[in-house]
Amino acid sequence: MANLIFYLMAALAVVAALGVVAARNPIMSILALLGSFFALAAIYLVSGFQTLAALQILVYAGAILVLFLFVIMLLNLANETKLERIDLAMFHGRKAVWTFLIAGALLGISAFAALAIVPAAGDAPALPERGIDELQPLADAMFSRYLLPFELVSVLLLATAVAVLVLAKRNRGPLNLDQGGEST
Amino acid sequence: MRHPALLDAALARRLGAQAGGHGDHGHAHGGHADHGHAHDDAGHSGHDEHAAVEPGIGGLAYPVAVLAMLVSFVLSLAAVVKLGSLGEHAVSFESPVWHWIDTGVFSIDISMVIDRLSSVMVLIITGVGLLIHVYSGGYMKGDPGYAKFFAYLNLFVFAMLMLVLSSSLLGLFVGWEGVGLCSYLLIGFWYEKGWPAEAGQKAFVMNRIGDASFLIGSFLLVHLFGTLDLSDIAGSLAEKLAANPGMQLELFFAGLCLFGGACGKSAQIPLFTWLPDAMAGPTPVSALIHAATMVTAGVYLVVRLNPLFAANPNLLFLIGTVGALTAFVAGTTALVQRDIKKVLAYSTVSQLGYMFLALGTGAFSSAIFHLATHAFFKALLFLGAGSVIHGMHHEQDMHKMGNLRKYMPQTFLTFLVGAAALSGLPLLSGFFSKDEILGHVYAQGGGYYVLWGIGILTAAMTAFYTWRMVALTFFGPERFDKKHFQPHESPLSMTLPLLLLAALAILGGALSFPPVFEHFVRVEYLRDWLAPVTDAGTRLLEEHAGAHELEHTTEWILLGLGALIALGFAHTAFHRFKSGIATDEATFQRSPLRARFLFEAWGIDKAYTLLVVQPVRVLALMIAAVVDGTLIDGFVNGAAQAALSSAARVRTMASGRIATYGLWMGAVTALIAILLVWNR
Amino acid sequence: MSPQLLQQLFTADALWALAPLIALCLGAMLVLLSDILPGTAGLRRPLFLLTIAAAAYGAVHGFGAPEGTYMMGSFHHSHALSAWTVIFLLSGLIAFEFGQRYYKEEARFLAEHDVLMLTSLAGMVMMAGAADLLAFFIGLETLSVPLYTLAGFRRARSDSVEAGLKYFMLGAFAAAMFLYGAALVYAATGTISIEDMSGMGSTLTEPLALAGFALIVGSLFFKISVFPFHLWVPDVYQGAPTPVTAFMATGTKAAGFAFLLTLMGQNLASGKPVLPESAAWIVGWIAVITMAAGNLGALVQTDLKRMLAYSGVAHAGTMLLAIAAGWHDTEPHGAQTALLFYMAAYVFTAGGAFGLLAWMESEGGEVTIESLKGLSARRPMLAAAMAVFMLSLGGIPPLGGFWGKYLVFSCAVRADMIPLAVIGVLMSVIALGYYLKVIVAMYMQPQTQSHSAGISPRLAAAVATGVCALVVVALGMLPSWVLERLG
Amino acid sequence: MDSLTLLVFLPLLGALVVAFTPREAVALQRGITLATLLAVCFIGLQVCLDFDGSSAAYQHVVDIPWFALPSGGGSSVPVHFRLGIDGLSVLMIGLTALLGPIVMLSTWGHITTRVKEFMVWLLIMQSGMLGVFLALDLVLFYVFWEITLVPLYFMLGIWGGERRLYATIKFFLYTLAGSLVMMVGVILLIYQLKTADVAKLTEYASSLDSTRQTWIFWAFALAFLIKVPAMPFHTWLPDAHTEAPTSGSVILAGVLLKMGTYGLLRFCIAMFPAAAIQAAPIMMVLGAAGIVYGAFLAMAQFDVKRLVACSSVSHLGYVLMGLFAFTQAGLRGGVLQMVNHGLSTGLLFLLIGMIYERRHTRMLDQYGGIASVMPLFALFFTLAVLSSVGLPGLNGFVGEYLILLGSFQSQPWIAGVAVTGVIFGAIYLLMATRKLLYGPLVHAENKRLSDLNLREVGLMVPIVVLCFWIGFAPNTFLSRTDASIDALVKRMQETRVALAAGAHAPSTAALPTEPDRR
Amino acid sequence: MSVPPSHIFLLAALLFAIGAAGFFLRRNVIVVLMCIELMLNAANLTFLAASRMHTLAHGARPDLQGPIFAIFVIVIAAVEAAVGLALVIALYRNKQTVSLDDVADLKD
Repeated sequence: MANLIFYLMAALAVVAALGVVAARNPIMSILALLGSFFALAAIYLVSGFQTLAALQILVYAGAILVLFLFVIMLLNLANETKLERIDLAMFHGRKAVWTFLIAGALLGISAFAALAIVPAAGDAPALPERGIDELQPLADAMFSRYLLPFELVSVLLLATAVAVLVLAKRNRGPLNLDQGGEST
Repeated sequence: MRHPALLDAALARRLGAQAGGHGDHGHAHGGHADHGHAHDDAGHSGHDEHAAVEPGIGGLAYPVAVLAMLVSFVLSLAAVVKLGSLGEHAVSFESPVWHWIDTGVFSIDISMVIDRLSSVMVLIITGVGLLIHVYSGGYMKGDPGYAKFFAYLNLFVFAMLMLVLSSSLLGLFVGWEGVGLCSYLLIGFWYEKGWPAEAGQKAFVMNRIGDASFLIGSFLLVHLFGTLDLSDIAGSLAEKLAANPGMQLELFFAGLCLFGGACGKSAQIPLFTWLPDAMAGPTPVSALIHAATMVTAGVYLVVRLNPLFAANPNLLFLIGTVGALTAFVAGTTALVQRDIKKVLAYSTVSQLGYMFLALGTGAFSSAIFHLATHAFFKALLFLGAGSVIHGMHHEQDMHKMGNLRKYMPQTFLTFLVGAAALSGLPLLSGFFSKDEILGHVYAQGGGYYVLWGIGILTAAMTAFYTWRMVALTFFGPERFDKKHFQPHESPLSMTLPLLLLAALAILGGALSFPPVFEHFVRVEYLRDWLAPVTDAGTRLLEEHAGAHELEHTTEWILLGLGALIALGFAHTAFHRFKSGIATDEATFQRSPLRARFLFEAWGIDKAYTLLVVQPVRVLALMIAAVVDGTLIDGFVNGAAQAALSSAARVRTMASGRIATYGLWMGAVTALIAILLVWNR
Repeated sequence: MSPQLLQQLFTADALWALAPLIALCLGAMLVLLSDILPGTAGLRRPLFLLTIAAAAYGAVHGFGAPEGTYMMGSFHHSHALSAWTVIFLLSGLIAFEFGQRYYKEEARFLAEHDVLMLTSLAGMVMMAGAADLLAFFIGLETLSVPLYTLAGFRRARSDSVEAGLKYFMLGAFAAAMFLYGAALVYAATGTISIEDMSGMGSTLTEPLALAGFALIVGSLFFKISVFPFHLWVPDVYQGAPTPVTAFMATGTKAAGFAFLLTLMGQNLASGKPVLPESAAWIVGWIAVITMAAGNLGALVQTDLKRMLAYSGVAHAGTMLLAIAAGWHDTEPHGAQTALLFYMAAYVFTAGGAFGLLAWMESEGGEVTIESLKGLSARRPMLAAAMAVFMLSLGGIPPLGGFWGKYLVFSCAVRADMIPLAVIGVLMSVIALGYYLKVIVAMYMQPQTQSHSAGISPRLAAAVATGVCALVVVALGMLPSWVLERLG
Repeated sequence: MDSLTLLVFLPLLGALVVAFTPREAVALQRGITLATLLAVCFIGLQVCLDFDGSSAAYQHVVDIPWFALPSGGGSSVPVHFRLGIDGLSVLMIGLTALLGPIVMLSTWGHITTRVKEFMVWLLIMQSGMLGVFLALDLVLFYVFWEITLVPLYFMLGIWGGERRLYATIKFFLYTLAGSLVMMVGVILLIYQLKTADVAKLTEYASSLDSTRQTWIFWAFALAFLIKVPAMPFHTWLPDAHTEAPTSGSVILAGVLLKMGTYGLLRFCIAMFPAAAIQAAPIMMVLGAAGIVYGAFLAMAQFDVKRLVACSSVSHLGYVLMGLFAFTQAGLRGGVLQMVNHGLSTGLLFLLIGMIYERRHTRMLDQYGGIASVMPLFALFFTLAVLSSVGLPGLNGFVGEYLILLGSFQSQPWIAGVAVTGVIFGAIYLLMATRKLLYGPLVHAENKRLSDLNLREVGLMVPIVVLCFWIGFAPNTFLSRTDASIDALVKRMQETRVALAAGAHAPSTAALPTEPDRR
Repeated sequence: MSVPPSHIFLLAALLFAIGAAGFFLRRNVIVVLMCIELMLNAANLTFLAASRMHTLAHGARPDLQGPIFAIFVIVIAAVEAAVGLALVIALYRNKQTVSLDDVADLKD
């Protein structure tokens, strides 16, 4: 059953990802991306990462994608289909050929590497019952072993706030765009 | 140029240009400027800018130079007297040694050595040199380069003495190149005219060709003997050769190379073409350098190293052949010259050929004998010619002279003596020295008979051209323009040396009479005097080929033949030309090609220009333009161009597009991954 | 968090090891505060300098602190790290000094500018000291995000924004590559600690790990800008504000190399490279091709900033050669020593050169070869300094750049990569081709444009220029100054 | 401070002082420069006079530790500031020191703009060149070697002729390319032998395996051949000379080119005798080819300066050939010819500069008959030419003769070809002399030319004196090189014996062994 | 779930490749940003798959490195999105476009 979910969700994730790339309208891309994220969240869940699955939905779907949407709305881009006139045309031509070659090469080498993994001997033992990423151990690790990156990320977030302020602030009067950047 | 008349006209123009353009303009710069222009059709007018300079301090040059020469001559005499008093066993004495170049293995030392050979040379150089210095005082008077001239002349004598006195081959070479330099400077003395400078350059370069060969010869000698000391080489050669017969070949090459040097300096085929051009210099220079002394340096060199040449009969025969051919070619050329100095120049080449012919038979002392007598009579003739030119206001074309005996009797008489000696009229110095040579050649037999034949022919021609010259110059109608000027006799400073030299030319034969004269009087001073020097070579020669003595009857016949030929051809020539230039014109009319061929010394000079000079020039331009400019530098600049063009190509990568940049990143990342996995 | 844990984490040594990082982060916040609190705006500059000084003090003190891994394996302190930190700080300081009075309409964001710069510096220190992939990644982002912003700092100018966007897009792409690579490496090795990986032997040559390393290396190549990951460099350098360019050209590159050295095992206890040995020749060839591409690219530029950008690419290639030699170098810390010296010289040289550009730009717009003509007559000292920088960049003794070049090629020779070394040195010939162009313009050609803008006296820039030039000369005359501290 | 350190740093100090004078104080700048160079000249000549030629050891050695280079296995190679003189360098020191003030004096005529800068570069140049010849540490040598590029670059580029930019960049890049390859050789050598001390390197270098020796040899040789410049690498030289100001040309011809031949001697030959023996035929062929080729190039020139520049290619071909003959005579000749070329070609460039300052053209067809209006000039020019063509009694002959003799002993056929240089040399130099000095004064401008003034004569007198001195008493100079060259020749012979004993016979079996008759 | 780890890796690789392809192909900045998010997700998936694999290999002892890394990645993804979108806004202000075709003024 879990396997079936995985493969289903995997297929969904791939199709949705293709949708992101191929969609004419950026809004459609966002929706496809959302689908992909949900599919991944499902896979996380069945793989034993419930915390991560939750974060995936909360942060990605809840914050990041909304931010994308917000900007598209703000700049009123949804109707500007002329920005990319013919989506299918971009799959022709030299650039497309190179794209497929190179992306294919990246895929090929990763796939080759992945398939070269020697599976652990014997039957796979069961995963921990409460999932791999239990919140408490995760938090413990975060505040001890990973304290330094954690602290630095806070500095980074501060810097991001400043950065967004510098970049997006309108010349006259404040533009309330910047809180989106800090909404993690 | 098909039509003979046309050809003749062209030729005459050419001759005129040559005679005029190459005119020896003597002292008369300012005073005869108009006349100078008449002959100066090449457009050289530069020299007329200078008025005759005030003597000033330059006026001191003459007395100082002559005094120096006088002291030098006296000292030479003293040295020779001392040498003579040393007796049979001590044949030389030497100055302190100067360690010149330390090569790390052996040291090249120089000292001044006077021995029997160099004593002869020294006397000729300082003696004849002194006379010519005296003469020059009159000849060069008023020339702006008066002081410079004497400086050069004294420098020349220094170098020449260095050449003959040096104990080392390299010291000799210092003098050798030194005289070359002075020759260069003096030929180009009137450089404003342009072509004298060219002639000087030609002389220097031709000499340099010989010198290059000389250098190789000296390397071979170092290789064979480990030293450059002349007496060491000459002294130890026979021993070394006996110990190691295998060195014969190397000796041959060493000798050949040194002979190559001698060819350059002594104007032998194939390097003789510079000497006629050297007549561009003032006439005293021609007399001293290009007749009496420098050009005989080659003869001196061969005699100095006589064992080296004697060690190889083939080499000797080669030298004899070159000498005979040179004598013949130059003799034929002298037959048709119109420029009086050119006649003498070719005659000099021809006589030098005789000397080499003598060397080729191993008759070293005969060569020196002819060298000495030739120094006397040829110096005399040149100075006489100088006097004529001087008197004719720098006219050198004999076709424009005639009957000068009326205007310059002293010159005429002395010139006559010189001519007689040169043509080998009996009992004059030239007669003895020339016949001694021919006798030796005849005595060798075999291939030498051919050389003897050539020698006899040349003797005939010598008599012919000499008396043609005399007749054209001093007899016949007056072909010069009397309205413009009056030929005049030269001052005493010029005629006095003429007289002294005439005496020498007459008496010079007494240095060495032929062996057959033993019946009357045994005079072989020179041969005996030189014996200590030439013995080594003679002995080697006898080892190879045995001694060649002529029977007395044969010798008498040869002497008689020589006298007969000289007299006969002298007579013919004199009679043909004493009435004017008709014979010359006839010659040029009858077969212009042949005349021209002879006139231009068998076209050898032209051939060199065509086959060597021009190709070298073209090659140089080709190398500079094609090889250097296009190939080598093209490669260098091409590298720069390649960098720029590949830079332009690299540039296209930076299209400014994010996607393209990303593509490159992805591509190379994938490539790295694939390569890593591949090479695992 | 228990007090025991805190005590365990923050020992005195650990605090000293982290001192520069802490100082920079605190400094960034204080500068931000000074912007917000009324009446403290004047404190901005002193605060910035104080922060740098404090961090530098920490770094210098770090030379005496024991080497080792702190924060439970996140951060590795070594003397080399102290040296790298000093280089970062110098890079920041030079960029800061040349940035004085550079900005005009953006002046109201100067505090933000300084905050971003300090944060970026913190990121660099973190990158250089990272002991695991996560710490490095966070450092990388802490470095990059402020830099993206700084590149686009002159937001009213489209070229600046384009530079920022370009840098950002490609940087994000590179970050994604890094992450995916890190994930693959983690998958293969089961650890993200570099120290742990270094002893793993054959595990590191599994395809998964190799693919991962390729991706990681690719992203690092982007940061240090080697072929063909360099294509953004000229565009971004050109568009970004010039002081920021100076910072990017020196600091960022240094940080990237510092981490590459870590991956080469130079800062690890085991001393063993993590990257697979088979990469040696690949990296070597990339290095050489980079030199070629950079130098050729620079050869045809007329805009001086773009030329220097390409030259920076070529220098990255040269430095990469030391990395490539790292596998077989018989000198254990050869690459580290060489690169530290190289960067030390390069910070002053390139920093000085870009700084001078910034100065000249503020007087008369874009600086091209054409506009440099006759400079030696107009501004002799400025021209002299520029000439010193150019010759040092070209590696002419007795200037600092020469010893850097010498040391790097020494690495290659020791590693028996002589063909690469020879090709590499010959690339310097092309390099001199365009460095000389600058000198030719300044000294040997008459002025062709009118320069009416006049001279803007900028004390900070003048002092910085002088100091940079003097240090470049001093480094050339007395390389022992630096070498002995590294040895 | 000891004299050698002073030699190197005094000019630098002078440069510093000049740099701080006000721009307009031209007289002051010239004065300081001249005083400095005179002092350097004095010290340099004093050092040469004090030199003991009977010892092959380095003399006046200065040794100050400088820094240490990491060199594998955690070890480090100390790099020292080490200076010293031996028989191979003593003459070059003398020449460099002597030419300094002469070059300075010559600048009066043609350096009128940006005098200060020129003086600074001139002084730095002097430092660098003396450093090259004095350095006994390989790294130090390399540093000085490259430093010398910069001053000349500026001297050419700022004060040069019309195509100066092309010439200057070509010069810089071309010679730099060689130097950089040498740098790899330097690194490799130091890494292999763990020392940068030239004396030790010379001692140990033969312990390297022969392939490695050969590679390092060629890495060094390439740089030196380009600098010399030997035949196929010569194209930068005529351009550089033609465009350089007189003083630049004099420095370039007088000293800078000798750095190449000196390098060949000190490093290629002395350090890698085995490789040198194997390379000798190639080098000698290059030398001989250079002699002939340079002469042909010179023959085709219309610009007298370019002609002399091409003649340098020819003359340095002699040096190259002589050095690689490995015979006593060849090496001595080579060392002496370096000085000779510096003197005679330096003199020629000075003279050409003087006439150029008066007439602003160097085209031969613009002259003719100058001897009439400038007799002093004609005298000096003729002397210079004669010295250059190797007239006995002047310096050129001694060098050329020794070289040809030495080369003949080792490679007769190559030497045989090279001897033709004696002819070609006469052809092009006399041609130039004739076109310049002789013939009619056809150009009106030339009629008003003024003869040399006292300064011009004075600055040439020392050179002329030396020309004669070397011509007549070369042993004064040769004796200073005795011991060093003896030692070198001995070493070459031992190496040759060892090579012959080895598995593969060296290709230069024709090299003779000289009987030691001293 | 008993899916072999390699299949999860394969899925991640596919997502990464698709993301990369989108990055190369698309010209709308915002879509390109989304493609980068896609790539980050691929990385995250790999981290988690690897964590799962190692957990299984260690006998069910959770390997937390993967999840922790993933969390940080999510944070960074947010940061990048914020900065990226801010740059998009700045771009739009300057050029009234979000097409990468118009972001190619700086070039050789």
